[in-house]
Amino acid sequence: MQYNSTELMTVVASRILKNSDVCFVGIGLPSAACNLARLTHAPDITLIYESGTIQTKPDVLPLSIGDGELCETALTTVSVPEMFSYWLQGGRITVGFLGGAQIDKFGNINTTVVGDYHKPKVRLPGGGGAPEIAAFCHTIYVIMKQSPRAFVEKVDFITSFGHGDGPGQRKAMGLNTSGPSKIITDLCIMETEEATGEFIVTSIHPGVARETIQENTGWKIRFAEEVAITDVPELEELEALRLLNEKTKMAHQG
Amino acid sequence: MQYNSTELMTVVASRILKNSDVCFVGIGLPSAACNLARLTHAPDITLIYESGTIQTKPDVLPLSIGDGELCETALTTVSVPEMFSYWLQGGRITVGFLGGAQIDKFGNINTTVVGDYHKPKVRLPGGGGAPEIAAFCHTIYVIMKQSPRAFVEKVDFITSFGHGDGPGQRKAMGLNTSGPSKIITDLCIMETEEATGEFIVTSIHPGVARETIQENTGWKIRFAEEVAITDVPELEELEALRLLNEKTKMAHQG
Amino acid sequence: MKRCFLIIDMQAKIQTLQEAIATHLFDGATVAMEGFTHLIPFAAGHEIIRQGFKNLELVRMTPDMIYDQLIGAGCVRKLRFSWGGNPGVGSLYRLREAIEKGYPQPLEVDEHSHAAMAAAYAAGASGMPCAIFKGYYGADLEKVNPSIKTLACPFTGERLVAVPAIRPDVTIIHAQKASKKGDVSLEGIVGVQKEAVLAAKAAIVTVEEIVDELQPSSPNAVILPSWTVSAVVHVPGGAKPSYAHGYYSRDNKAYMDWEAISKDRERFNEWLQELKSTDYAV
Amino acid sequence: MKRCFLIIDMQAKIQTLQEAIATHLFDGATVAMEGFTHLIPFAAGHEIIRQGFKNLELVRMTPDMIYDQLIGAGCVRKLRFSWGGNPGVGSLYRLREAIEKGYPQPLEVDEHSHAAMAAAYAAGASGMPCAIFKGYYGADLEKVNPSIKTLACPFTGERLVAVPAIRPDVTIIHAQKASKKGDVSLEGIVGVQKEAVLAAKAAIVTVEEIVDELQPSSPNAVILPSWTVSAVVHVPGGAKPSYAHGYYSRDNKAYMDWEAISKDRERFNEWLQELKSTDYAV
Repeated sequence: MQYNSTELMTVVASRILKNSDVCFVGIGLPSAACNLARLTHAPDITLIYESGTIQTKPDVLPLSIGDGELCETALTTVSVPEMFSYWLQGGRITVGFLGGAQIDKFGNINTTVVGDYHKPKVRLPGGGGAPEIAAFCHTIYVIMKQSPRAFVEKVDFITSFGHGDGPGQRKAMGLNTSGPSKIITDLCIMETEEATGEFIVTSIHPGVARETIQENTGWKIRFAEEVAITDVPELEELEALRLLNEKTKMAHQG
Repeated sequence: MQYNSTELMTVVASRILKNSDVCFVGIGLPSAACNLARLTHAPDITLIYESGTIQTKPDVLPLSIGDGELCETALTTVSVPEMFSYWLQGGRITVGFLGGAQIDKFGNINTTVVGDYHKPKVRLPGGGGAPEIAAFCHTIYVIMKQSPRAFVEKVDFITSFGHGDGPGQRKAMGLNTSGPSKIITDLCIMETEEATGEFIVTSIHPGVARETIQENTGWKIRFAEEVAITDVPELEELEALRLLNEKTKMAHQG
Repeated sequence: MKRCFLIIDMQAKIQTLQEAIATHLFDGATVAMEGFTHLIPFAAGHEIIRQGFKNLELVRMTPDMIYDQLIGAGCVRKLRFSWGGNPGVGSLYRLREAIEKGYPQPLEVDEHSHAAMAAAYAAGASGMPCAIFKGYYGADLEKVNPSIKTLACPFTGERLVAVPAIRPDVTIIHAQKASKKGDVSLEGIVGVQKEAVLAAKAAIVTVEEIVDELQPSSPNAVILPSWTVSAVVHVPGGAKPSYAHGYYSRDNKAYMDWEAISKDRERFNEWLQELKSTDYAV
Repeated sequence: MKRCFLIIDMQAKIQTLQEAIATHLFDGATVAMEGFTHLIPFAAGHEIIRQGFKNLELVRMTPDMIYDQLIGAGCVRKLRFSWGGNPGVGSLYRLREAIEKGYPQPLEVDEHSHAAMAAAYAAGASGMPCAIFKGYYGADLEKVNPSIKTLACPFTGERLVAVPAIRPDVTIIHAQKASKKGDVSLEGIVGVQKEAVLAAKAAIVTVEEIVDELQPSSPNAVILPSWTVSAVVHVPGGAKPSYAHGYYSRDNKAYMDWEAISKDRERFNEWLQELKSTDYAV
């Protein structure tokens, strides 16, 4: 069955989620991946959106982080201050998803500005929950389309901290969480190498050449000793995803 | 109509409450006084109990600060952390009531220990909400039976701060609230004298001699230049109070 | 503590939208209009534009379309915020043009994270001068914003972060219901609205419905008593194109359509002229 | 942050009261049993006495009859609290004898105000090392308790107060309902129970009813998801003689009768023998 690269990224991301995970879900691909996991192999996964909805089971994907569907299908909805204090800072969330305009090889992410902060070339939306999501979720998965403009040697601005410029920096700051541990792109999966804190390629999507990955990465990318070939999306996964996207599209046009 | 000294204290305390007051209500006489005010001249007075019940209208007086009656008749019930942060510390409460085992002429109150803190002769219940009630309510009224053991030159322990040992100390601490401004006893009403920060007698209950007040006060009590005679409880007030007490007694024995 | 003496006099008055905005807003005021995608007070924001207030310091976790409109209309001097985009759609171009090009006037930015903003509202509601929390580990925002400071836990030495409490001159929210007496109830995604109201010197609440008596579904429902609110205004549909749980859904199309209007100064100005020439319509 | 890795494994198991107490308590544990006059977990407290745990560090804002019983039974080494009395009645004589006379064993006291305790629970739930608030102005507690410290607001210089966060080894609460899956709902006077559970390494919840599905009366009802709770125990009447909103009322007479039992070592010991010789009864 044919699939496009967005579908592939979403399916790959959904597979790494466990039934016991408590996910802090962002809008867009993370939301699709989390809900796909819930509709396939992880029916009891707990999804939390920063608007305060806990254990939500939306039928369609929300356009925004606080759509009514999220609250109506949630076990409970708490205030935003409570969400960030008791739930996120309190260490209750196992998985956070992040994306951004730029990411570097240590998983530092920029969603704030391109150029100088005080005289930005492009003003991006800003961090929102990201600085503390990156700090307090037990682990972080990143979903981003790969390009040399996005995967850069050094981000213009560290909106959310990954591994700084090497291993051990998180611990030195008093953080016991793992930080970004996987990046899922349209070309491959990267994972943190423990010794260096750098992201290296551990799985290549079917039909993608190593050169293509390098061409779309702004730093000299390294490959793990054993690199897997990513499993292609299964029929059941694609059908569930497409149904979800279809329902979503209809709801949003409504 | 005959009345006893507890009834007199309760009626006198109820009269100083305004319809627009937001009261942080303690159990016992303050609770009786606040609800009597609500049932007589201040029907819209807002009563808040530290258990989290806001704008409550109990039919019987609660035995404890968190009885079901309080919640069932409240506009809303919030958590205890919210009560102390948003409502009390946030400066929303106009009147707080305090009582205690000891009070001195500057309105400092002891409800913690008699004797040394670390080797107490008598261990009292402790401060509960009092330290912050004394700090953040816009004004404080005290209701206590007068005796030389209770009205002392110096309290063994300052559970809640009044005026320290003279005027201006509250302001120096960064407090803009008035602190204890009236003491209602079974013998008289005392009010803070601005120049000295001391409590002086401003109204004497009918039939009470000045000597009796001095005999029941552990410091050399002073009288205002013009001392009023406290108005006796009116029939309507006494009837409302007795009905409330009667209903309460029946409910608590139930 | 100055505020406590203000608060004594707070008692909800039922007013028209025009009156409420005219009474409580002023040029240069710090204004928070909250709503975390839900219950966004659009009608009130439009009335601010119509009445032409200037140099406002706006505060909001997620400035979205309504703040883009206020900024584009030239009402805003400064923005304290944590995420400024059109959620699920893209950029807020009026916001970007103000920051990137100083059009229609330069926009000073006081930028935080969501965690910091939420804590700062709670601190404001609690009468605290600042919010203290854990955050910003290694994030550059701390380097560029002097209003983010660190301190040490006096027991463990652990690094903590402080930001100033939010204390708006005026907070504006939209809620589902108010009673005739002025008690307000909110339900669903309640965001930081309670905190924003309790942190403010004056609070305006627009509502879908004014009822004789609130009948909360639960003793622990989110209620703002009348003595925490300055003005209650009956504005059915006042949150459109956002939504009101139990009343109407989010108009996602309006958010998607905003992209093209916001992107183009001329189209925005047409939109602005039309807004100014009409009263609020539901 | 050690705790986050504990929390991953938290998932409510439905257990008997005996199992739940035996699994999670241990000698010397820091235990919080909360309930602000409402929903006090009496049955669980009695089971702790029956199982004979020793040297517990109890935490509670308002230690009342149940803590008097645990102290009198010799289970307790230390108490962190803010108000220790029989509310509306008088003294807790077992508590007083432990402090005043070291009987049946000395009781170390870590005393705070309600505001401090409430903030310390919220800090524990929030993963903070300490709670920071405004309080204790001129109060002597600050002089006698070294775990109360002051610090300055980094922006205004205003004096703030800090106390260590509460992080119980075990929190025990009583609630109205749980679902079979282990989600818990509380209603009415909710006190600091949510905070106490979220601050703890393990949490036991006794409930009036176990239902197929929770059907909260409001989207904003107070709910503790199953993955924040270690054990759910079906104990109808488990809060008696306190009350459970919607189930039964407070037995005020039992509180008044406790005065005479608590006052007299012999009568207390008779009460204790009887408790130990019976299973919990409703």
